Amino acid sequence: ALLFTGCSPTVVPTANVADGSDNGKTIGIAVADQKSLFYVAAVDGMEQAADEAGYKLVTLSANNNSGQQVNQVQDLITQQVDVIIFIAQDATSAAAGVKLANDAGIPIIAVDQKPESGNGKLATYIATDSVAAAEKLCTWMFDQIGGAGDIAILQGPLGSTAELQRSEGCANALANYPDVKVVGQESAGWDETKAFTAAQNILTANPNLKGIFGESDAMALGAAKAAQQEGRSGLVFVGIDGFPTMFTAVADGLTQATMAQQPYLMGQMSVQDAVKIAEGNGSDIPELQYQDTVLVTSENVAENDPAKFYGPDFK
Amino acid sequence: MSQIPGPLIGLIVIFVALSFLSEYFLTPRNLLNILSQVSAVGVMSVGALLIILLGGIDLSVGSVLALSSMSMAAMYKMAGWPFEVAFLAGLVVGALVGLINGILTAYGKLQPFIATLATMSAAAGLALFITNGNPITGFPDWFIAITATSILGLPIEGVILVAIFAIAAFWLKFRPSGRALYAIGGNEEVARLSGLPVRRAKILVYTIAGLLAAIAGLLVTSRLDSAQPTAGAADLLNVIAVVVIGGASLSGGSGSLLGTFVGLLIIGVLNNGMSLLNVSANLQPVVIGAVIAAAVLTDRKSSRRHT
Amino acid sequence: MSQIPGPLIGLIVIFVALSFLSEYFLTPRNLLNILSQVSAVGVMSVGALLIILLGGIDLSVGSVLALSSMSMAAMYKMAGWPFEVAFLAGLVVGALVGLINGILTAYGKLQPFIATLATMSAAAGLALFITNGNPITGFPDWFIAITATSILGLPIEGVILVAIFAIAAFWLKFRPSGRALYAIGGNEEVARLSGLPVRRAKILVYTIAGLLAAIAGLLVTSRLDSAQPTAGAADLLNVIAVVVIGGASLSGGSGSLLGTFVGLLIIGVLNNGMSLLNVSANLQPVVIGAVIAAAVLTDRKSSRRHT
Amino acid sequence: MTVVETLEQTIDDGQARGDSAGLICTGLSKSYWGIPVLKDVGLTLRPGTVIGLIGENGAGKSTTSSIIAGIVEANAGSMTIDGVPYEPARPSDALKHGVALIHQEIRMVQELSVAENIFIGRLPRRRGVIDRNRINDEAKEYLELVGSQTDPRRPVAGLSIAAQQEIEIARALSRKPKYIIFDEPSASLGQSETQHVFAQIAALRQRGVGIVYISHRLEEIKEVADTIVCLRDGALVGNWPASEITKDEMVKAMVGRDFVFAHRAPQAATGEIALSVKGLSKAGVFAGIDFDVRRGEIFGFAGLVGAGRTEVVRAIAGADQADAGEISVRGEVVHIKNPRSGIDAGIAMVPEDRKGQGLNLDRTGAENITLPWEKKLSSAGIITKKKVTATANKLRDFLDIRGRLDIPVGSLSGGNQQKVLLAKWLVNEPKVLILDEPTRGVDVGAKMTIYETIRALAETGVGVIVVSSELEEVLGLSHRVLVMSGGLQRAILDRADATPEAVMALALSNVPKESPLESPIDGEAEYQTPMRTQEN
Ligand SMILES: Nc1ncnc2c1ncn2[C@@H]1O[C@H](COP(=O)(O)OP(=O)(O)OP(=O)(O)O)[C@@H](O)[C@H]1O
Ligand SMILES: Nc1ncnc2c1ncn2[C@@H]1O[C@H](COP(=O)(O)OP(=O)(O)OP(=O)(O)O)[C@@H](O)[C@H]1O
Ligand SMILES: [Mg+2]
Ligand SMILES: [Mg+2]
Repeated sequence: ALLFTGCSPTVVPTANVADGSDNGKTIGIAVADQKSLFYVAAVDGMEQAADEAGYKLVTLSANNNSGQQVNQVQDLITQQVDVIIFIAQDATSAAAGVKLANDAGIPIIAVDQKPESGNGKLATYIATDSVAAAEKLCTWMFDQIGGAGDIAILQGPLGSTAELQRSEGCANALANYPDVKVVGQESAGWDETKAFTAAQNILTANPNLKGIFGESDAMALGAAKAAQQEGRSGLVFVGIDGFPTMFTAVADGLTQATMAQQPYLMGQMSVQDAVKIAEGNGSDIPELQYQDTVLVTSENVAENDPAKFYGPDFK
Repeated sequence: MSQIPGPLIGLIVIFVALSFLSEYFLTPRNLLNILSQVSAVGVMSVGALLIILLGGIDLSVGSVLALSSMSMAAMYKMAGWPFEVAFLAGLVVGALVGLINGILTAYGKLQPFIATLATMSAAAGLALFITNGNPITGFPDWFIAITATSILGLPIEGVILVAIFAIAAFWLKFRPSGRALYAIGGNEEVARLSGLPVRRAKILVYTIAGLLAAIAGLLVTSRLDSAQPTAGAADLLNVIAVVVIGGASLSGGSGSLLGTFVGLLIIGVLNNGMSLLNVSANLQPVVIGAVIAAAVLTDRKSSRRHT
Repeated sequence: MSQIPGPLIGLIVIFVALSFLSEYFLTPRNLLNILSQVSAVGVMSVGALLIILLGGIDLSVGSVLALSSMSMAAMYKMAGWPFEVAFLAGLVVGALVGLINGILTAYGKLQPFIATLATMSAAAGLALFITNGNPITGFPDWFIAITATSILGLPIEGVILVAIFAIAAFWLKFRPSGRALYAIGGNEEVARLSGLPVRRAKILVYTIAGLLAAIAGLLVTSRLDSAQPTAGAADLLNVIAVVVIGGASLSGGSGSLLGTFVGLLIIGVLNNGMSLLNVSANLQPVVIGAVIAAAVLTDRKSSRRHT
Repeated sequence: MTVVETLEQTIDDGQARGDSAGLICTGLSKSYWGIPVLKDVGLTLRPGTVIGLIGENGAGKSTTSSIIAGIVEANAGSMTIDGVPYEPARPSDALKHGVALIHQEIRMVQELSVAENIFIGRLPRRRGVIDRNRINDEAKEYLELVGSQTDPRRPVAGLSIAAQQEIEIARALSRKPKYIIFDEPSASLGQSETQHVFAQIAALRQRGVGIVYISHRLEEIKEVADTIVCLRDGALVGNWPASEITKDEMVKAMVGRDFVFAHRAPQAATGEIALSVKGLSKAGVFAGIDFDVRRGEIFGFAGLVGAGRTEVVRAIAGADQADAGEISVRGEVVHIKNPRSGIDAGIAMVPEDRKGQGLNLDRTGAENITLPWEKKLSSAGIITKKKVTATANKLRDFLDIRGRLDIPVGSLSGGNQQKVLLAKWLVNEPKVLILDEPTRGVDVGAKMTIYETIRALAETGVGVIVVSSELEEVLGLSHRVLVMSGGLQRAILDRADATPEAVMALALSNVPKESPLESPIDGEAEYQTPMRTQEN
């Protein structure tokens, strides 16, 4: 909320900022996709901040295809944007995009994913620590079930960075709870319908299941609905994202917790930093800016406004 | 009919194997679950079979599912239409995309692959565009009840699925217009020379397939009380696979709904079984691949003519 | 040859329109970018055309890309093989999956759709299984340089792409074994009775397609300096679309590499152009869908025979 | 009276009568790619009469009938039925007006049953569902009319061409048309089937149906038609009462010059043995096939449709695999596993099914001709279009193929397609040439060319096998004739002994009880055996 209103003393008429006629400066955004709410919210935040600063945005979405994303960074460079904001589809392949921007002498800000390889230079890196978030959430869940019992994990698309990091975080938590047993693990590809089906089967095979960790809210919701339909109660369902729908579900007791990320804020921050860089005063931006995740449970759900996490467009 | 034995044997083998491997597999509850788990793909596969019989293909089916579900939700929640109207509008949207597919193939003379690729892309984009990627939730109770109720112990989704299969099978076997699909797919020239309305049949079948995709979309929406713009995207290959595993030939003119049902159960039972057995997620696709090849290899002889 | 005009006209129209709409489009830099952007899909589309000429289809191409890239990476980084050996092994893995496809279709008499669906699934699973889904990074410099270097101003990827198209086109036009593909796809029985080695041709072509997918995999790996188990999954439809937009008939026996190249450029130029014009991400698929349909509709007359 | 005088008189008659009864076409013209293939053709088909339409391959007979049946649109001309303008825009319009066409090329939906194929497009319903009993019963009646024993309930897939042709005719009859065009139905029928069709035509004519009968078998056309109409190069040459025109005159009208139509006795064949077949058998299909063919000999295969001749020669050429037996070519035992090894051993086969097995209709004539020989024709591994064209053109001249070889072969006339098919196997001179129904759908002129070619090839030392359902053809060409029935070799007759009567008697002889065939071919039981499309 701090950064919401924080900057830009100059008030620019919003009507003609969109085409950037004021200062002619453009920020290029290469984003992994525009289907996942996380990315949609981040871009929403960027648009809000760009509007405020009178900058033009060029947003390219790679449809979850790393190769395509490198093409799009290329296309942004072709258009001679002033700064690039890069939400990489994948951490290992992000280096290629960074390198292209470095070679072209265009500052690049990484959001969410940081290149794992190469020696590219980032202007700054803004992210949530997904591993830590998953670890925290799983720990909370294990405590809820009394530190022992059967659980299941619904994974994102196998091999996607978010899936790998969230699986890793939960595995870290598991290491501290030797009595918690993973009896079902399946990929439901972030998809609620598939999660419903997978959870149905896992519940059938495991009468003593105590909880399900959905690596996304949608999957946690799908799993909770499956349990509800099967008439199974007393299980713990947790997810990561912090979607408004999940807030409602937590409030209603359908699910128990979500780890809320702040993509809207991260989007705003990235553009604000980009503006600073474009205007030549980016030297004081820290190299690494981790954003907190917030554990939302039935206890604190009322105090948290979903719009804070995903922006005002989300209801 | 001659195509069935291979896959059917495959299904029986898988079925028996799973009964031994998992104590939960053969429980009535689980069997009913399988029925409702395959319902969306199953409903779409009926449309896909009809189109494949005609020698066509429909790539748009998953996107249509998403688009009609999102349209219904948007009309209800965003435009504030009465739900019943929005519900029908959702079905109409599905049928409409199907109609466009039909017109593009029958009158535009586009290869069905291209025509439905174009509508697939467009429908997927529109589904996302409506809410900029947001799901929509909060539907009337009776709508949610559709997938939460049982009739005589059978989940309604399952009843709808079986009913659609039965009606379509009846149409294909006993009604001249259904029979005509085999003629058109088998030899379009003969069909034309026999005075069959080839273009009308194509348009009809693509429209039916669109409508069925919309029905699948509404089932999914009802089950989760949530309309999602990316729902169905992963179903396309499954839908076509079900039909082809069921013995239909992609070159048209041969295939049956009984076969398709067997194909549907093979995929459904396999997925269910692997969940019950907690097969490693990375290995699941390997198992599926191997089982599909094996199930169909036993069918070698009858598929020989179509290769 | 007769299939080209429609798509070619479409390409020219798109090209001219984009030249007016974006000041950046017609820059040499951008045109070279397009060439390297389409290289992976382009390399795979050559294999896809060969298979489609035979009347087959290859769904496994994207998974093979991922599997061979992961195999190479695993042999280099995990098994500690010399990189050159791992590199070759990656290519061999791709060719091997292709060979399996060929054997399943030619000897197993499976419908190509089923056979390659099975290998697609299995290869995708294995690619994930190797590292439990983790990507592998850190390859030798010379390997990364493959996609970062230019020869006479042309990016190497582009040179490789054009070379593969040229070699394959030569084979199809001037070598008896290449020309045989048209005969086999046109009428397999006639080809067999004419003494053409139908099965050998199938096996050869599926193997080539596997090898080309592996080459595409290595290009992608080099470009990203990262081997990813899910790479290529999204390319399947693009690859087939390129071939079909280029005028090939999915029923086999007709199509050309020149047409495929035009199809490739249509998709490549469209994607590039929409990036340059900043079209909203969710509307892009709608535009792509509409443009594909329009580009191919102009080709109505020649496609008529294949519908 | 000369032919031309008769012609003028009949035309005058028609005009003078000014009668509008029947199907009357005037001034029909059609061109493809700017080349006229039909020029100002008029035809008057009165109810209860049979017009025999003759003409060389490519003369425009099928084009004329396609126009009448609404499949092809004429560029000019008009048609009337009983004085009312008749302008069929599509086949169903023609059917509605009572005009049915039996196609030259058989077109069936393989997956549907025989009865469904007959009634497709107008399947009758009872209480909303297809009345299967009715279509099966009615189909059976129509099939019996044409002498077919085929079970109406079985799928068409797997039926022989002859059986399919019968279904095609039954389908046309079942529409109870007022006008029927038979486009070379006898080309794929045997003698007894043809007789059934003739009987049917007679009955139809009695009932006042107007019939156009197209055929290259001039004797039979004289037998069945009231009037003979001849087309040449797309134009009407003349029309004559069938009783007043001789076969020679017909030939002359077709080809435009005097033409001698007679088989000359072949030269004696005393060469070494070209092909020797010993104890060839295939379970359930044929057994005990034993014969030699000498170099320079023309060896005929006679028998009824379904006798298994095609199966035997396919096995020799490697198209199918026999279970037992030994084949040697010029004294050397060869192992033939597939068509390629047959070709390599010097055995070439012109298959009976031109469309399904012989030619790739979408490719050009030249490409079809060189298909099996591309490796041979290439230099340094490269084959050029020039080479292909040159090779094809040489054979075009040799066989007198009329029509372009650089367009899809499917748009050539049937007879010319047959010549292209023959040309394909003459690019490289074979040691043994097998011809299965070599003149199916071929006009007299072309037939003579083909016969001459066969003899010439034999005289250069090729061993030739001719399988034909036209008795006159086998007997006229061959030195010796092997007669088959029920999958068994009945006898090998010398030319002198091979009278039509003797051959027919053997062909009709029954399979003995102790048949070596595991399951005798009795129409129904063994339909699936010859899997024509299977690979080996
Ligand atoms: N679709 C087409 N395209 C181009 N030319 C065609 C087409 N159909 C027919 N022709 C040409 O028209 C001419 C007349 O053909 P048609 O089939 O009418 O001959 P026909 O008298 O029936 O010969 P046949 O006895 O061999 O059946 C031939 O030269 C043929 O090549
Ligand atoms: N009356 C019939 N109805 C249906 N199918 C038949 C009939 N007679 C034979 N057949 C099928 O056709 C096969 C014989 O093939 P085919 O008719 O080609 O033999 P053929 O002796 O070469 O005769 P032809 O060359 O005259 O066609 C038999 O094995 C049988 O399966
Ligand atoms: Mg003809
Ligand atoms: Mg025969």
